[in-house]
Amino acid sequence: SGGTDDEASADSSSSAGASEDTGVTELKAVSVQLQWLTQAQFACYYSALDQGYYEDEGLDVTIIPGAVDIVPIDVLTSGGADFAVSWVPKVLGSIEQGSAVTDVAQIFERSGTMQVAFADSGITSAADFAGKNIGSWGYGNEWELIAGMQANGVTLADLNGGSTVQQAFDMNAFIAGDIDAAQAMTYNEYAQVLETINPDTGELYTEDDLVTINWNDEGTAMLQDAIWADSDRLASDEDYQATTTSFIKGTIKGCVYAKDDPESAADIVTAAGSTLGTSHQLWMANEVNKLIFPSTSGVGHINEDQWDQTVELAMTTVNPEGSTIITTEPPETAYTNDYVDAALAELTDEGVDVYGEDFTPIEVTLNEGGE
Amino acid sequence: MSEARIAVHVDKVDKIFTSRKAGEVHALSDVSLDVAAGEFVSLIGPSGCGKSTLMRLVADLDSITSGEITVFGKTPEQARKDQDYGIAFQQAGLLPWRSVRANIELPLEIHGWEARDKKERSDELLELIGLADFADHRPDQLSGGMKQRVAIARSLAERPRLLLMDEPFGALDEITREHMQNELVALCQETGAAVIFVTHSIPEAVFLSDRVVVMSPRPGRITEIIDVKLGERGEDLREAAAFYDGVTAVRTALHGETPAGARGVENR
Amino acid sequence: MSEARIAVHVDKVDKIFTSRKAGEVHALSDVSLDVAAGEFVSLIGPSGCGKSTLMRLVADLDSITSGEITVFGKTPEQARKDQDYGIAFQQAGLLPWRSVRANIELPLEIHGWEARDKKERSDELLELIGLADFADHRPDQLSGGMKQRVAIARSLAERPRLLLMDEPFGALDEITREHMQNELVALCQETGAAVIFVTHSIPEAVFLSDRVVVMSPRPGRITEIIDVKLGERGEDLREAAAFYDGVTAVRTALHGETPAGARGVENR
Amino acid sequence: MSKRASGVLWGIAGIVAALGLWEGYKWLGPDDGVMIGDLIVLPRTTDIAMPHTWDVVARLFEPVTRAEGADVLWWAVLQAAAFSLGIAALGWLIGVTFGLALALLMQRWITAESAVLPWVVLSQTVPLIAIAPLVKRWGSEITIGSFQWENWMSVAVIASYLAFFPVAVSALRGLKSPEAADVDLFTAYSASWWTTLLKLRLPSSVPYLMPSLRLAAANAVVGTVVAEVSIGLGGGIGRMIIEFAATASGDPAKTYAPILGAVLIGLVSAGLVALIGVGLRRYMRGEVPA
Amino acid sequence: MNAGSTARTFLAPVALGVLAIALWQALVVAFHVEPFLVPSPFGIAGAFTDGASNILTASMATGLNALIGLAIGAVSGVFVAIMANALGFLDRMLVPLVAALAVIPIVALAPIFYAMFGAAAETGRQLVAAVAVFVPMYLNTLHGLRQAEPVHRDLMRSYAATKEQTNRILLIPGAVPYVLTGLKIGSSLAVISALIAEYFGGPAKGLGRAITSSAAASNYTVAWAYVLGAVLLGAVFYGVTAALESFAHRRRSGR
Ligand SMILES: Nc1ncnc2c1ncn2[C@@H]1O[C@H](COP(=O)(O)OP(=O)(O)OP(=O)(O)O)[C@@H](O)[C@H]1O
Ligand SMILES: Nc1ncnc2c1ncn2[C@@H]1O[C@H](COP(=O)(O)OP(=O)(O)OP(=O)(O)O)[C@@H](O)[C@H]1O
Ligand SMILES: [Mg+2]
Ligand SMILES: [Mg+2]
Repeated sequence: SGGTDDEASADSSSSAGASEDTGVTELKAVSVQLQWLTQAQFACYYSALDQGYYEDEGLDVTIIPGAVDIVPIDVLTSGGADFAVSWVPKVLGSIEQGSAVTDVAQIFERSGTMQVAFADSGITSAADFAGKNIGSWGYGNEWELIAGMQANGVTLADLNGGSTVQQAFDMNAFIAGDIDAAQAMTYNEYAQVLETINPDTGELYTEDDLVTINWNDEGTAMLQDAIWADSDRLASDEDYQATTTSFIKGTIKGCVYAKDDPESAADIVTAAGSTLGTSHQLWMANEVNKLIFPSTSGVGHINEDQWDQTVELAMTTVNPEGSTIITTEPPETAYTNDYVDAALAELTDEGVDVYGEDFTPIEVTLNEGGE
Repeated sequence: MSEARIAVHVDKVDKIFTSRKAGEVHALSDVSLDVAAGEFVSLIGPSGCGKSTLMRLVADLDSITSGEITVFGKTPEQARKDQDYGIAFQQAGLLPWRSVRANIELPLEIHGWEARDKKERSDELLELIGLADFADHRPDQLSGGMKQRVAIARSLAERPRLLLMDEPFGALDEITREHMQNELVALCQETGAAVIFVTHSIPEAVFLSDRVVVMSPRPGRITEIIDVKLGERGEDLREAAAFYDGVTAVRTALHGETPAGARGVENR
Repeated sequence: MSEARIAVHVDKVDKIFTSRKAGEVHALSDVSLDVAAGEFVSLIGPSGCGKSTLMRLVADLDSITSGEITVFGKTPEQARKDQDYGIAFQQAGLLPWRSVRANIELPLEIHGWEARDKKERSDELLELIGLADFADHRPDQLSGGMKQRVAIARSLAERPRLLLMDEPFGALDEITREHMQNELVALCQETGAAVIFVTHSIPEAVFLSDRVVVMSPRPGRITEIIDVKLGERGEDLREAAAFYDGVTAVRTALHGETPAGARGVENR
Repeated sequence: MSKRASGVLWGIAGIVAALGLWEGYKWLGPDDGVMIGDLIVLPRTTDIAMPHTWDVVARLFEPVTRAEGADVLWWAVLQAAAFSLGIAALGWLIGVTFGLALALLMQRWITAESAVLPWVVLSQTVPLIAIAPLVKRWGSEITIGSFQWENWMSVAVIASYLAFFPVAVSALRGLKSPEAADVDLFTAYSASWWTTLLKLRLPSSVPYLMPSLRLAAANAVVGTVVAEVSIGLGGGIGRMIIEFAATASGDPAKTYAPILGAVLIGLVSAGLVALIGVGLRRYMRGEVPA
Repeated sequence: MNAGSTARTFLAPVALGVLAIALWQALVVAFHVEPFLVPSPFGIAGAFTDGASNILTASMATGLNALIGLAIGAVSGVFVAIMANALGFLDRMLVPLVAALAVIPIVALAPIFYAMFGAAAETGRQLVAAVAVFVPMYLNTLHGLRQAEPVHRDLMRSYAATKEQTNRILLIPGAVPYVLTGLKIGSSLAVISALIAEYFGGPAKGLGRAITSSAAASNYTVAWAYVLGAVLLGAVFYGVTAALESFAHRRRSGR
């Protein structure tokens, strides 16, 4: 019971039966390792699964949620999954350690990471971080923050206590004032703050109470959620190449579905086993849409300038141990647009709008506790 | 006997234990006994006859069910608080983390003696028991007999007028035991304390006592009190005829037989 | 003595323990002793003189350093494997989770007796020790004397021709102890087994034995072997002159004094 | 009043007193806690740091989320608790078996004891949150025929890693606990090692074993929850703790629900072990703490 | 025999360790095992020496928290046990609370403590370690306080000693070996707890953070070097407390 809602998968027996009737070839089993728990951050994948887009592509997809200590790239390279969803700077580190993986689709074009502070804290930019308590999650999620600080001439040693403060899975430390500027995803932790009662007013906190430092604006944004594939298999296995294109295609369709109907996407994710509150889930779906749409060159296409910026930051950002994320340029195989472009082409042929130029986010009202 | 000359006065004492397992145990029934100042009285009897119980009642380690006990004319509780008695048990009961000297000084420490006085008294006692060289040893470095000597020194520390001893030599081997008996006799003569001495050994009771109180169990009661009065105790006494007579008398009382005339003769 | 009539033959045995703490301990030195079939031999001596060690060597619970031991003409190991002896220790050593009957049946169970035979034999033994009514009780419901009787029944279970007993009555009170001695005498007469009996009590050794082996420590050696031969044992014997003579003889041997003529007289 | 009944009453009194202390301090204590310099020495009393006890209870009877058909919270917690308990039980079983086997090995060969025991002790200094992902990864390498290593198996293995230790150490002590005279008796009977084990050593080790089995159960529960968090197994208490953390600020009472669930399975597992103790009562003579 | 047993206590575990490491290294080399599965012991040793100063810094951070937690847990455990022993009702009131405390996983406790005592301070970690230490400390001390022999209790009563004197002279010294056993059990728990608590808050220093950030970059050899640091730290804690314990037992052996 509990173990099965863990991994979302289309009902393979019924689809197998259906394929016999229609004479379509059997569905191909494919698994994807996410980097965190089931939530609307991954609405593209869950929507695609729920709407049968993967099935349409001949895939029987299993979505494996992540957890605290799960490194998706390692799951991918150890054969535990066919694809992995992870942030680019983290993976660059793994690649330098010898992981042979390739970014085959850059689902998020924008970074969702920011640093949030209270309006009355006096913090308006990373330059103000010196002497303050600055929160971070670690696990490789801290690179944009460190890069942003570096760009503003602030080192880790300048922070209060000489290091960042380990942030837990909640925003209590920020609200209690232990952390002056906390790391927050636009789609998650930021909302958590807005779902909390401000004791001064007795109402929920509002965006006016907060200051945000967005790395997209600061120029230290790095690429986030991307689909990674196994480089060796891509090089040798034609079947895998085809699967890659199909998987990307289905996923992009899922993204488009979530863009058009965020309410439904949020419900799908909740049905897949997320226990996040309803308004929070919807907020997340909406914010994630903003990271994808409108898309400059089609959802998933890796823009070279963004990639280069990420790599450059990775080579110059100094970690607490005094070394940079990577010391040498990643290999050629680190990313390719071959598969995503093929998928985009097919989608365009099918009349799917992969740019979403007309995208307008909805207004989401957050309730206390995200209810 | 006048009040002043009576150390312990036990009058029609009953003691009933109520325990969860065994229900009611009638440990002592209608026990009366007077111990004069300076007198040495042994309690003997089979296991469970209430010897320890009687001694513990006198020491106020348990409370009586009915009857009366006075110790030097006071209640046992008052006597305990006034430290009128010294006590020693079958296990020496030394605190293993304290040196020999610190063990002997324990009661003095609890009763707030000055450091100098403590030291002086423990020096005296260490001399008395012949363990002056072992003052700084720990109990586990001592033999069983040495430990028991320390326990006795401890019981004498405050110069009590009454000594209560519950099988103090029970755990020793026969030879050490006889040696300790000799020492105890000497000590008692020196201090002039009254002694209530619990034992299982007939020769021991006879050798040490002025009177031997023989008890029987279920319910515990006194069946006979035998006057021994052997006079001067010495090593020779143990092989003396009077001693064997005492032994025989106590054995007979213990076995609950009426001493027959014929047997008395055969006995010699 | 002919081979067949000798139960235990100990010849110039030395035993040296090497332990981390104490270094080398010369526990037995040049010990020789023969025990005839059906003979009752006690070992007595101060603590640490090697009584238990000697008994354990015979039982093959330790191995000798030099010399030779045979049990019914075999090596001790063979005798142990053949179950030629029964053994009992100071603590009754009953397994607390087994009933009285199951404790008695333990050796039979280990040696694979049939259920019926086991039951039959344990019935016999329970009868013998007078505890038939307690067959289903657990050891902690028994008194010390009863426990020791069970232990003795267990040692007799396989009808051994040799009984090894290490202070089996050491933990009992004097009266129970005398009672158990009487029972043991009766049992031995019934079974005709040879017995090696370790004790600290002079009267016990004298009362029970055909011969009393007196030992001295550092290093453990036999200093004297005293023939007792009191004839028929009974309650009266304990108060008989011959008994007291035996006691005096053993005491004198133990204390290492040359018995003076004058003292022998005084003794009577 | 029976001793047991009075024990239960005092226990309830203890819980009530603790709750009273909580509420009393929350009422009297300052919002920012009691500080010495910059150091908070007594906790903050805000609703986020210390929600009212009754809010925590009341929250249990509200649905998990406002989504259609969401379970009421206590039911969701109960289901998660049952799931984790099942894994913990398996981990306990593996751990106890392994611990016993190790203890037997060490009792049998003194050299094995010298060689293994230090490593057994050292094994418990490995932070399990670091090994959890490894176990999962090793497990994912395992496929034998149709058998596929599942994540919950990794969690059970990690639980057993914490559970085996007290059992191994206490069982060894228990196996060595029979008195020398008892062992001599068996030698005198020329009983084999097995016979001595079955009839003497194992029964004697029960008083040592029982407390360690209880400790192993508590460890297995802790191990299960931590491993669930670490490798992200869904369905249990561990996952619920992280999921609910997302609403820790807005809905602080909710975060306490899985903690109550963890305590519940801990107590239930202790109770189950106590049942084993009832079966072995004949071998119990006082307990020897692990 | 003397030399033999010494050899056994010291050489046997070392021999087993060397054997295991050699086998491990051989397997890793022979089968080309990827470091993310199992790094080679030589690789770990290399990373350990390369990063020695970083590992030392991280160990100091974690170790200090563990030490403070150990001290708080030990003192409070002993104190509460003494109170519970003196006041029978307190003991019985604490039964369910201690049972609950024993089974609350650190992952659940840590966030609460950070909310209560501030997430930017080390206090939360120290308290998590303290709670982990408290339970064995309390149970062992209580057990130790109850080990006083009846003869000693009788003796104190015969001296009309006060409760305070009985505690100070008899019960507490008698419980010392048990207290130290509790401390030994608690010592490695303190290290592990302080380390795991790093996952949930507090300054981003220490072994826990280092392990995760290395692992997140698939740098397992380094991650394992930090795990080795954690093991050594735990071993130091255990070794010191075990030595204390055996010293106390040796002083106390035999009565
Ligand atoms: N605290 C107690 N609770 C219940 N029963 C007790 C208690 N103390 C002693 N008894 C019982 O009272 C009776 C007398 O016991 P006591 O210890 O005085 O005997 P004793 O003569 O000293 O025996 P022993 O020679 O074995 O020391 C026994 O039946 C014993 O079981
Ligand atoms: N296993 C052993 N290792 C080292 N020394 C031992 C061992 N067993 C006995 N000894 C030593 O051998 C000597 C004889 O011991 P043994 O137990 O035979 O004496 P005993 O006469 O039975 O004494 P007791 O009357 O106290 O039982 C003692 O000095 C003892 O310390
Ligand atoms: Mg008594
Ligand atoms: Mg002996």
